[in-house]
Amino acid sequence: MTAFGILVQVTALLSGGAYVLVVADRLMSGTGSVRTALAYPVRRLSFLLLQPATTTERPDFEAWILGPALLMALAAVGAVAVPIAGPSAGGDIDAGLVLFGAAMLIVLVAVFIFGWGPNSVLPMIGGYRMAAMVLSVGIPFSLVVLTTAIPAESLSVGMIVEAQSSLWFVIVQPLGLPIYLVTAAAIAFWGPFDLPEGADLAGGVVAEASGLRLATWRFARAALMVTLSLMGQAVFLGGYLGPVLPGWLWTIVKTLVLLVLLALAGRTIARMRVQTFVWFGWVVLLPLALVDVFVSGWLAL
Amino acid sequence: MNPGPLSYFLVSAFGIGAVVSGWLVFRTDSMLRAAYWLMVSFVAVGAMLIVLDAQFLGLILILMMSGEMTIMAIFMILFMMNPAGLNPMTMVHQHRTSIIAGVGSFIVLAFVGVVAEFPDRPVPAGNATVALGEELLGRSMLVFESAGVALLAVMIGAIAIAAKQGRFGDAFDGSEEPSIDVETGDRS
Amino acid sequence: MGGIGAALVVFLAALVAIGVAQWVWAVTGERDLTVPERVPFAGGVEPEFHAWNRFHIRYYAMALLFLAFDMEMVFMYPWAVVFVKEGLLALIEMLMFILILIVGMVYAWREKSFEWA
Amino acid sequence: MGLRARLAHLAKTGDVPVFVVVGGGYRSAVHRLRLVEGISIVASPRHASVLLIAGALTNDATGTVSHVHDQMAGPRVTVAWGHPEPSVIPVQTTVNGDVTEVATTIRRLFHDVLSGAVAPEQPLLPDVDAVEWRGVGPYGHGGAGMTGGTPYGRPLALRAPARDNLELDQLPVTVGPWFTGFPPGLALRISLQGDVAQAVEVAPTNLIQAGPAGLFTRALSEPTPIRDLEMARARHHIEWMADTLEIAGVDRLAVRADRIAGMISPGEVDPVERLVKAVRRSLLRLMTLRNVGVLPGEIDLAGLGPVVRATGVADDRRREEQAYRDLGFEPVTHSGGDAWARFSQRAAEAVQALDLAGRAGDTRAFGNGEVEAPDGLHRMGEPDPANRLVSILETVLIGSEWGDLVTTIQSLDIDMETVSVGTPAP
Repeated sequence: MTAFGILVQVTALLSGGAYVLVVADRLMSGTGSVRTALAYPVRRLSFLLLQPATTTERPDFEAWILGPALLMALAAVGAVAVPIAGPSAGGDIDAGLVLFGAAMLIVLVAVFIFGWGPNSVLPMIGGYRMAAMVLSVGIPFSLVVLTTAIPAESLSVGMIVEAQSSLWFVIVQPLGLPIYLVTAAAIAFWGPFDLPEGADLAGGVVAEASGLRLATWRFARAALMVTLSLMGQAVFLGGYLGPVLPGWLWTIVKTLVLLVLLALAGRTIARMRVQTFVWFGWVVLLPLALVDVFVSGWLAL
Repeated sequence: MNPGPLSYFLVSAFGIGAVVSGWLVFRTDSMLRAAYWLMVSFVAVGAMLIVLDAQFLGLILILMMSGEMTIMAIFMILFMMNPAGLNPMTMVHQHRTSIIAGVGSFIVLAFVGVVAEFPDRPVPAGNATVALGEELLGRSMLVFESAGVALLAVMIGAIAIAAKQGRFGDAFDGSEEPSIDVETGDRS
Repeated sequence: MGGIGAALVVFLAALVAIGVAQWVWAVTGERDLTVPERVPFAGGVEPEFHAWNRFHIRYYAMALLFLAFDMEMVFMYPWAVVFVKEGLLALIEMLMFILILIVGMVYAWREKSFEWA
Repeated sequence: MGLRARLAHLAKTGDVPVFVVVGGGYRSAVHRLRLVEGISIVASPRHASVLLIAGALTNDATGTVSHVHDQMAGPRVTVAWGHPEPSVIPVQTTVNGDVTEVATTIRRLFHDVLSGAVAPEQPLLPDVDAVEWRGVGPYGHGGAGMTGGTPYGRPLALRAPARDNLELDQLPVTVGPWFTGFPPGLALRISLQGDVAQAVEVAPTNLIQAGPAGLFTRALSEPTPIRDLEMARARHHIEWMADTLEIAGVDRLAVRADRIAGMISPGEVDPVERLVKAVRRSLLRLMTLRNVGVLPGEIDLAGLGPVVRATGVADDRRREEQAYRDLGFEPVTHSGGDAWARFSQRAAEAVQALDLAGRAGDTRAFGNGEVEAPDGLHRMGEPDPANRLVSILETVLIGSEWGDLVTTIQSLDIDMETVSVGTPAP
């Protein structure tokens, strides 16, 4: 597949996934019917595109603009590492797992500069919270993703999917998917870990953002959630493998399952304190992820 | 495989990008920008490695540097006065010394680069990552394990020096000189 | 180049598209804003100082710990690929390595590096 | 139809982002507004298009409300709801009706401003240019060291010794009075070092004009039916729970609590008990509230209602009322004294209040100058408990991380209606 083809494919996938996520999130938030929820993303986007621009007194103009753009680019590049339809259809990057891991760690940079940009105290605290979060879960996140490479003997996501032809890794590595979902929610600052955008900071990193800036940021974050779900299903739920249906359809179905699961958790679990989170990341998630690595390794021998 | 014109173009472009962003590190007033220009420089070097068919090394460099440079940004903002460069300032000091050091190290590195005989051993057919892993578990095992001990020393050292409070209470209490007033034992 | 070339194209396309859209939006829209419209929001009172300051992070010890573990991740990637081939040797070697690092994590925990305030 | 018109057509039937400035007597009403479909109450004016001024404000509020008005991204429209003329800032429309009426008005104005029938409001405050300032010195350094001067119109943060004995910056920032994490009207000048409050000072505020005397105020002078008192208490506590859940990010349960608060009836404790079970499942205790906001022992909490009862002390004026004793009233208490204890305490009191209301019949209580209100003991001629709660903030918040600071303030349930601190700066 050409680079242009992959670009179109990723754009379609991320936009569609983002739409589903916004609708699901709106349904979970407690008010409103299904009909309004289905129209919500379009109406909301229309309003944000109409909203006049705002700024602050002395922002770091470039950093503030680069935040959403970088977040979007990282979400997109992470999605490229995942094969959608089958083993041969593009996306076979030898070190795809490393590419994905690097992109997800740089998310911290995007959020940090977006919080720093407006020169306002509430967004700035939000950015620093993101730093505390990613530095705490970055290692367990990388570890559980890496563990799936052990039985596959390759860092290519396509090979990891192929290695699941007899049994999905969600069963072989029972600790993997739960840890992955928790850390992925933190990296997408979603759900109980939306500390950088918390209500206790009046929106945190987005407290000063309006109009197109808010729209691109929200879209990029939703796309990031899609990318994380996409990788989650590829390395734990067997990706495009499945009976009857074509491969790409299996990918989409499994991605949506994880996406809706994350959306549900986001609105039903209370936001974690940042200090509790740092403790949780290092003292609970990191040892569990290491157990996952060694037990899975032992089983793979 | 033989490098095509695209590879030459990309390597040159990323190389120039790395140098320019490295130069920009010292041309900005903002600590945040300085740290992230350095990251851009490292990412460009990583991209060069990727173009040169060392995909894993290039990506792992980018992965490492993304985390490290944010920590660097955080620490630079923490310690530098006027971290956002709201007051104009210069990042360059001691011009004469730094010019001499810069030119000197450029000459030495260029000399090494031109004169040294680099081994002409292409990676054996197959995956470079696999070769790296075998090296790690074979000949370089001692190096690898010593790295573990070194990292442990780094962790304990960093925490012992930097942490404000530990299980024995406030670090500053312990580091204070004992009171002269021996009879009451009061520390003021 | 294959997949990785596509990754570069997608990265740059997304970066430029979103970046330029926002740049145009900001440059054209911000011109006419008055000074009070630009005041950062903190509940209705004008700030006395610039928000940018030497932000005193309390988790600096944890950040240093991350640096060490990030190094460890570099070794883990090639290790994972050859794990099955090398077998028990790989398991034991990495277990040793990780246990050494875990000592550091436990030390940090005991020294209360994961709490602040 | 142009692109702009097409977008406006799509947007005007969508959610209206409303920033609410809550004045005297309208806290409960705003809770009901949140339940209206198509109205989305936002936390930052940068996200809002409609500014709703609900309830009465004093003239001192003009400055801060104007600031919020100008910070709105727009297209701006201002609506007053139950806000007496003349309003603190110019408004498009004044509504005095119920929730449905104000929601309809907001929707109509949003519709009109997007389609161009109503011109968006212009900024209120004068456009005075900040002083452009460039540093002096060989490289343009600041005049007095690198941190001197007032670049772009403001000075840089202060230097202050940190607790870690590093001399780093201290950033004094005044947050509130319309910051949604704090009770409406409360403004704090917080000296932040990183995300930790190094010093806290309650900013002089007298912004909220008390609404008409509530049930508990009237009960000071005349015996009042226990049924009414306990229903009001239950509603107050459930709405407070909704606020807590909202700040903790569990919007789904916050909406549910608001819905329950609007339809409780005497004796029906079931919905509230189910809500509390759902809250337990949301892990609110483990995630957010446990060990947060423990008040120091030397603070006298007597008469502070649920706050003191959450420390295990059965301090309740209702025990001394014969009518309550006849109903077999015994105060519930919780131990721990942290934010979770206060949450469980209020939840248990809401259940107990509904139970009492169901059994009370027509009996009356109080009327002798002392009333146990939801926020503590009110005495005729004495300041409300809220005044004491505000005065302890300056000590209890020191050393809190930002999120804990907001949680602690929220857990104390401060109503700024009857509080006035100093005189606001001109």
